[in-house]
Amino acid sequence: MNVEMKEIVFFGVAAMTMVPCFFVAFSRNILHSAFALFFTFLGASGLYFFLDADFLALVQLIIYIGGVLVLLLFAILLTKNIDNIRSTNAVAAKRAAAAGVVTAAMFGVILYAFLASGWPFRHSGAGQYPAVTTKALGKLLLTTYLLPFEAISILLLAVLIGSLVIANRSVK
Amino acid sequence: MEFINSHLLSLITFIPVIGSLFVLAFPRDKANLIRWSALVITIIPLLLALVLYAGFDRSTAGFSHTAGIQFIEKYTWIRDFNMNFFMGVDGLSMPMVLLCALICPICILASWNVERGVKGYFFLFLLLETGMMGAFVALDFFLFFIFWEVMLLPMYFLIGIWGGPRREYAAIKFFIYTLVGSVIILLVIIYFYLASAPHTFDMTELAKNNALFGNRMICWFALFIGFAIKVPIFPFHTWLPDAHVEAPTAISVILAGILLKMGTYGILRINYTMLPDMTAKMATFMAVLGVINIIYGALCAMFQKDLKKLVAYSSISHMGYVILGIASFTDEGLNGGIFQMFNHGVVTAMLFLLVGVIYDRAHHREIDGFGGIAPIVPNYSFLAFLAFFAALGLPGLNSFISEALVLLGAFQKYRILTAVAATGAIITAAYCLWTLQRIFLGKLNENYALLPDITMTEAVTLIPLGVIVVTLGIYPHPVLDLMKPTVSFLNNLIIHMKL
Amino acid sequence: MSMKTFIEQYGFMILLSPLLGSAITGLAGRRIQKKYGARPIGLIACGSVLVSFIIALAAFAAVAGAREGEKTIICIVFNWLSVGDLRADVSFLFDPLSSVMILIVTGIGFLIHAYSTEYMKGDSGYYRYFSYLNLFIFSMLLLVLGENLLLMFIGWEGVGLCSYLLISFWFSEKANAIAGNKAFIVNRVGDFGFILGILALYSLLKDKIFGGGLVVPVAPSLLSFRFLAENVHLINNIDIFGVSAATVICLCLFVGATGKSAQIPLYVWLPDAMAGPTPVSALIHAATMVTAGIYMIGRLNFLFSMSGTSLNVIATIGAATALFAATVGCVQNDIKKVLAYSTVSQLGYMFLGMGVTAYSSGIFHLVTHAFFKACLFLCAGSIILGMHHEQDIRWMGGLKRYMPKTFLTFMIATLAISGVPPFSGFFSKDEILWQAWKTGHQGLWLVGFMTTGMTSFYMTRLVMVTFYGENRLHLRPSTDDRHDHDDHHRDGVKESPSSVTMPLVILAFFSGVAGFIGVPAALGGGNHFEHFLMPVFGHHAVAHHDPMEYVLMFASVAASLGGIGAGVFLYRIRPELPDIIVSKIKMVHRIVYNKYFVDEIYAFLFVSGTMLMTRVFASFDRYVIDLFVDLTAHVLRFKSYISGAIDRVIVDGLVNGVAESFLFSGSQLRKIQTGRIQAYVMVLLFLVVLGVSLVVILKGEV
Amino acid sequence: MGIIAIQSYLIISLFLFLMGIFTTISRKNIIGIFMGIELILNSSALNFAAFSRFSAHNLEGQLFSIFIIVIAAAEAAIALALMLSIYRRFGDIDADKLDSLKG
Amino acid sequence: MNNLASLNYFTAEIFLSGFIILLLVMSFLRMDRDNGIGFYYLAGVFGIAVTLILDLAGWGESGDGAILFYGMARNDHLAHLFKFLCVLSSLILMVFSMVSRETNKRFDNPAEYVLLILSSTLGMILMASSSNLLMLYISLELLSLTSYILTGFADREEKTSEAAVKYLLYGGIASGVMLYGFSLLYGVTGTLDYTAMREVLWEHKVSGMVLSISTIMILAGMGFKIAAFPFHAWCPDVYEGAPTPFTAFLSVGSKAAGFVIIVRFFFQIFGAGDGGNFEILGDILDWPMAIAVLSACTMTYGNMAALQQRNIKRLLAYSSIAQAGYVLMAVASRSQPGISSAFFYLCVYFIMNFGAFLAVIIINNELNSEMIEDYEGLVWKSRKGAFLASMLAICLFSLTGVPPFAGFIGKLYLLLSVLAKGSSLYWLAVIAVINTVISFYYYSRILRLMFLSRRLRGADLSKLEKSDYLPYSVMAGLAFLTILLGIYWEPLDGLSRLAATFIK
Repeated sequence: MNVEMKEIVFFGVAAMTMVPCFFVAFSRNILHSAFALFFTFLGASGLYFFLDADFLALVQLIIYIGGVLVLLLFAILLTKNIDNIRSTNAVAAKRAAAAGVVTAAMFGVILYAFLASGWPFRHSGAGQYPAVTTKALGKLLLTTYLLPFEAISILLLAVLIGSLVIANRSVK
Repeated sequence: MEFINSHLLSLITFIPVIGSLFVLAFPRDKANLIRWSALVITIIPLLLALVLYAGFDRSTAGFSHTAGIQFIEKYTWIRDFNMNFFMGVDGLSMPMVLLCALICPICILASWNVERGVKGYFFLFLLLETGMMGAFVALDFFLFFIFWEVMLLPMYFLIGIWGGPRREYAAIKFFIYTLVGSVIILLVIIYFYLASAPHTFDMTELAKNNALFGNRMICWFALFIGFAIKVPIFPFHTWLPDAHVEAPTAISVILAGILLKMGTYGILRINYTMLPDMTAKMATFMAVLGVINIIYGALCAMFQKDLKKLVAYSSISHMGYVILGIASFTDEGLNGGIFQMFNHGVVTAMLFLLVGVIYDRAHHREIDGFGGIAPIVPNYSFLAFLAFFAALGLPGLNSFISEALVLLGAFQKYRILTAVAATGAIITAAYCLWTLQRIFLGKLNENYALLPDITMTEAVTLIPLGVIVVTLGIYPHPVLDLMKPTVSFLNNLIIHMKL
Repeated sequence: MSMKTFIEQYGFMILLSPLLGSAITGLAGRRIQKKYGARPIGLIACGSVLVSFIIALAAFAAVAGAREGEKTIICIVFNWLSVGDLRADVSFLFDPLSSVMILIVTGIGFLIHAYSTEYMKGDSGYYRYFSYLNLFIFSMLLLVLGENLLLMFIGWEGVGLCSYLLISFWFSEKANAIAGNKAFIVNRVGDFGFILGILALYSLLKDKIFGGGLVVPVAPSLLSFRFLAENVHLINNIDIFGVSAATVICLCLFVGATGKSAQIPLYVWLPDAMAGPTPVSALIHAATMVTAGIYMIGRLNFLFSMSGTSLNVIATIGAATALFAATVGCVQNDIKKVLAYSTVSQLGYMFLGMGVTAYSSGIFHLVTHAFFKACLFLCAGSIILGMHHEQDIRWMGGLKRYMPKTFLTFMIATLAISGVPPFSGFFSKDEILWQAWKTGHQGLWLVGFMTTGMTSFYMTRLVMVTFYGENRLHLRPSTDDRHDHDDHHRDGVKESPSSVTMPLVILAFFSGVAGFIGVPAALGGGNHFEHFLMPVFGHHAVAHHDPMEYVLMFASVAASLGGIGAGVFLYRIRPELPDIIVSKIKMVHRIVYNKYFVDEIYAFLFVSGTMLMTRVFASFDRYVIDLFVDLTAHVLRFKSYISGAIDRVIVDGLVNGVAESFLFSGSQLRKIQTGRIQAYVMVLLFLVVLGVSLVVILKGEV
Repeated sequence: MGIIAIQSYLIISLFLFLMGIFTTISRKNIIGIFMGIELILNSSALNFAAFSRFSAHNLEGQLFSIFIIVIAAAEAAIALALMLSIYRRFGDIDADKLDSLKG
Repeated sequence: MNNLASLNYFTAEIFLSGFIILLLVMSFLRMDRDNGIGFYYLAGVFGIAVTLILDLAGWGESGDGAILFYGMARNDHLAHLFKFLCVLSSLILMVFSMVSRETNKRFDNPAEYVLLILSSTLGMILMASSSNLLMLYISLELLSLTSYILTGFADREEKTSEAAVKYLLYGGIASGVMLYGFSLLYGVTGTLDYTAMREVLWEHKVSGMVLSISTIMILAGMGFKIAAFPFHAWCPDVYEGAPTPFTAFLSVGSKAAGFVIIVRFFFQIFGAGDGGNFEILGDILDWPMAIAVLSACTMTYGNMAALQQRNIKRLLAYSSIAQAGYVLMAVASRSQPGISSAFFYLCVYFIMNFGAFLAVIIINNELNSEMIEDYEGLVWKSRKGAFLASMLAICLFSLTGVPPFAGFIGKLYLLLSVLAKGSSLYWLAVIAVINTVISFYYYSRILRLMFLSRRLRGADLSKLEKSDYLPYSVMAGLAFLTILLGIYWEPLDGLSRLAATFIK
């Protein structure tokens, strides 16, 4: 892949990430929103590939799309009659307008800040970015970041049990 | 005995609070037991205060561990903050301790007819006494502040629970006002602490090293406002009429008799010793406020229809003399001011007790609602006349001496102001006599043809005060002599600042 | 023990005795009266004053018997005040001036006590009355004997208190109570001046004496009269506000004197003070208390002599008061009111005397006046007693027949006050007029001269209307409850018992002869009185025999006789004339009859003014004080009014104001908490954006 | 500097972040709001990955992203449970109707 | 220090993790059949107590400032002290849960409830020591996610699930924003480790703008945890909806954990130097000013909004917002005494706020109401009422900051730190004292109803029973401590001084 090709693809992936966001935000059908989200996630995954973060891209695909999005779909299906979706996925117009203004302002301001700063900062290039990330990540997880790794297992356990209790009881 | 002598001040201060716990332990239906024990508990500090009085050295002047302050008790409290449990009395606090010890048992007697929540009432009352005593004898700034605030809480409940119809409003107003005052003081305390080197809360040390403090004007004003609210000095006085009117009799007595003195005591103890230069600078300002208090309070008093409110405003007026006196920086003025604190405590206590007596019988306090009751209740009338004449500064009674001293002292510094202040005496006479006339003289209001005269209990509360009023009017030395050296010391402190 | 040491050591007994009497009758009197009746009370009261009188005699004797230059006896009791540079002892000063005064006070006081035992018989407040009266004697003695100004001030206020208590003695009448108030408050106004004078004197002297850094081992009693007399010259060259300090101080003190001695402009309380029992009027409001002002000036003569201006003011005010009160006295109908105005007028004479530095003449008139005015008042009391508490002379008449002793004594006193020689009034009054002329105050002399005529006129009128003609009691417009007793009354007009008439006689005697203690040199007398007082007032220039003195003497005698003649003519020979004259000058009469409306003007100016001020201040207190705090609340409320969101009741007061604004903010803040999660996020987001923008703006250049 | 520079990633992630925020605010449906949250989390993860590659040159950022994804999943699980609970109670999952707690 | 060596320092955490799993196994085995709820509560109390003891056992070596798990965690006094505080608050939560009617009878799943509490405890103690952004994030989420569940756990009323959903959504967004800030910080410094970050920042003086933006965003997440304005909005709703014991826990334990991460984050990354000569990255990032502003807004908002509340829990929620504002004041003073006083205040707050909540719980048990109106005349009802009202009054006065109660001393510490020499935050002190006065308004409303009113409203109180002994004695203990610490607090002073020693 030459550089231009790569840039075109990057552009496409970026578009795939960003454009569906509008559907997520504005679609009147919650299912459409969910599908748009799928594309965004997919695009993000693509962007990870561009960043040489292959493991991360896979995780994104598996957990986000395979896990989170499916959960969301479950949520939609369990909580709504499909017929009803249209009417209840409305956007609160006034609020949206206000939010739009504020987010736009924020976009401008932060963008300015980003562009005005000298990215990337040279000093921070302390480490060496490895060619193959998966192995390095695995090593990191079991050495330096063992503690968070263990902690998150407890977290997942607790969340699992907790959501089970809540979901279980409400069905009962 | 040795223990008692060396811990006199702690005992005076803490016996009430220890006693209050006993009171708390009594069953709530044994009302009389509670009353009697409360009485006994408050009489002990009175006796100890007399011991204190007897042992008080009337010749030493100054404000340090070695001079001026007596009966020192000093123990480390919080080492890291250099806080000490530091108590002592000098000529300034001694009369106040006496006054407080005297008024408290009287107020217990005056509270004899409290029926609702007797236990809570006396518990809180005893707590209050500890707070008051502590504030007068504490010489560690922080300790002082703790006691200062400890007074607030019981007061809030005592007004709020046992007060009149608008008690809730009055209680909160009182509390908020004084809370504002005290938080301002707190800021200055902290500032002083941090500015002193080494950091200390010891008042004597702070006074000695006061040159270290910056922002003196702000500090002075902060302290002054904090104390002025308590006095209360115009225009911070609006809490007072409400609080006094709504509070039960005994609490009005405490409020007017002791709590108001806290304010002027604070000004003398803190502003004078710690910021003498500012005090010297602000003297005229204080004097103006004092005169405003005198005139304003008197005029407002004259307008009142409620007897208690009238007495409340008269307190504002009388406290104005204290301010004027202490702002004069002459021995006469300062002595007069402090003596006025004592005298006003006695006289106003008497007045409030008298108001309470008649309120108990008539269930109202409208001045115009009475009339001609003097022949019906001769003893009561006699005491009322005595008290009101003391209030209007009749020569031969104690207030005259203090007011005359104040005027003699103040005139040397502020001629016009003092002349204006002296007109206050006319207004005071006018409202006092007018009040007496409307209540006791004139045609008898037939509703009160069968008004009973004062009872034994009431007499026991009133007569000692009456005796003091007369005695000190004729022979003021027992109190005046206590304070003289300290006053000279304070005065020199300020005068030398001026030079 | 010599008389002098006795007085030095036990002189205070003279005060203690009535004080004890007062305490006993006051505190235990009710019980005594209930158990044993009124008699013991009367005995205690009279006895205590009698003791005082005896000691006063002793003191007088001691002073009179002392050698020249040692005529001052001091009795120190204890140190009263000793604060800073202020030192005041409780000590008493016996000198010629005060010894004369105490004789008057205790002497007349005793007579009036005795008189009162009868006069007040049957009154339920008998014990109270005597307690007050004893207390008065005590206070008056304190005033007179007090060795320093503060002590004098105590007495000064003490007599005011007693006066108050006695004026409103019959307090179930509201008017009496109000009269008492008036007396006290007007006196307080005077005291205001008095105390200012003391303050000024003290501060100036202190400044002079200690100002130079002088350290005195024992602070001198700055305000003691002895000290003042020696050191008062120190303030000679000081000015206050461009006026000499002495003048300021003297005028201030004189304000006090006008209050106590009922001079313009503070005389208004005295006529009202007649509400008290008549013996009280005699003792307090004629003989003793009201002369305190004169006594004070006499006591401080060295000070007043330093200020010519103030002396002129005093003389002028005195003369003006004398004339003014005399005019009012001419038309009053209440017997006691007439006498009251007469008192005011006579006090004016005394001030005139003081003002022209004829101190001893002033005091002399004080003494004679004490006798004849007390006599007049007691006679009036006797008449009132006889007339069953009728005081209006229009319903009297022809009492000569019923009350011969009263008539006789009244006549003597009238002649005395009119200045008919050789009664006492003649000598003292004439002395004053002569001194006024001699010191160059011819204008004032003229006023005094006119007043003499008017005095004899209204006194004659009083005598004629009261004692001559037909009894008019039945003409009195009757109210229902009185009607039945009318006949009984008319029949009942009779002479008073001897305990009443005895004092009358004694007083009348002295009214007649007291003048002889001060017969002027011009008439061949030695003027012993002036001589006696010389240690206090100093030596006057030796009086040269001046033919003018005789001329003036003759003139004033003529004036008084003229007044008497006019009175007799108008009220005895042609009784219809007064009404005709009155109808001719209706307007003037109305004004004079209503005392020139001074009371009303005062009421409007001062009483209403003060009441208005209290109202303003009280409202200020309730509404305005917290304006600035309220304002915030108002602004907030206004805002809410605009948005129509909240309609709140306006509450006043600091706490309310703040509380309102806080509570309002609270309620507004509650609205932010809508319960909608996205609104919360919105707030969060908005503020984050704000923060971020701020950062970018602040650090944009980086 | 080509298009595949850190700035591009930053812009994309910023966009995702703000769209996420916008979605959370404007949506009525709780699921919709939750989608917004997912967008926000995603944007952060993307940022971490980008910085990891371009700026920090180490894997810590990537690691962080992985953890973010895991926690997002956990959060989603709770969200699902709670939404079911809400649905059972209210018969609806309209966030605007959840306003009994306010003030 | 490597992982294995670090384990020595983490006995408490390890035990807790193990205990969580043990509890899970127990719940699977249904060991509660005969003993019901009490069994699991007792088990939970046991677990937490042992954790506490283990923590205490580790106190001896806590001063060494060891860097654990390759920089994930720090072993210092700050961490230990806050661990005590957090674990103690969990213990109190357990006790409250046993006491409260809302939680002690109605659960079908007590085991899970206890398990979640233990998990959140783990989250808190990890937060206290974490010195790495990732570790911080994980531990924070461990606390947050379990809190969401616990809020909705007692699913009895509509309020509860509403509160839980709101908490979840708001928390999700807030932590998302914070994450974004983390990512920017990572981008600027290139590392996740606090120490490394500080070195980078101090050596290179990197771009202030992006750093500032990231800090603001991070503050959003941390502010959410401590419920600081403007990240507070979830707080009242969640407090009202959550079971009261858990509300109490949220307002104390969770808040304390939030503060420890703020302190560690700001002081370790943006600060350097020792106590006397402490510096901040002032020229690049004026975070003390930002926190000062946040503090002023938070206390003012909290107090203002509390003024008109009618629900006691909601009122206490706003009050806790205000209290967080006070503590932030100390953080803003950027000094060692500031950290000490923050810890001191949190300890005091721990006692008085738990006291207030315990009173609310007991009263709620009796009156079945959380509305302040129903407290009317409480003190006159019976001895029980008098006791409760008095205890609540003590706590409220202490919360106001009136001597002689501990709250006053806490405020004194805060003010001392703010007014210290060299600090320019006088205005903040003034705002704080004004707020103290304002706060009395709403506290006094409760007092007024309980004490001053002569009407009796709300249900009657029950007779004193054996089951009341525990809550009443705990109540009395808390109130006693409130007074005791107001009079003598030297030991706590010593501890709080240690809290600041982590700055070397």
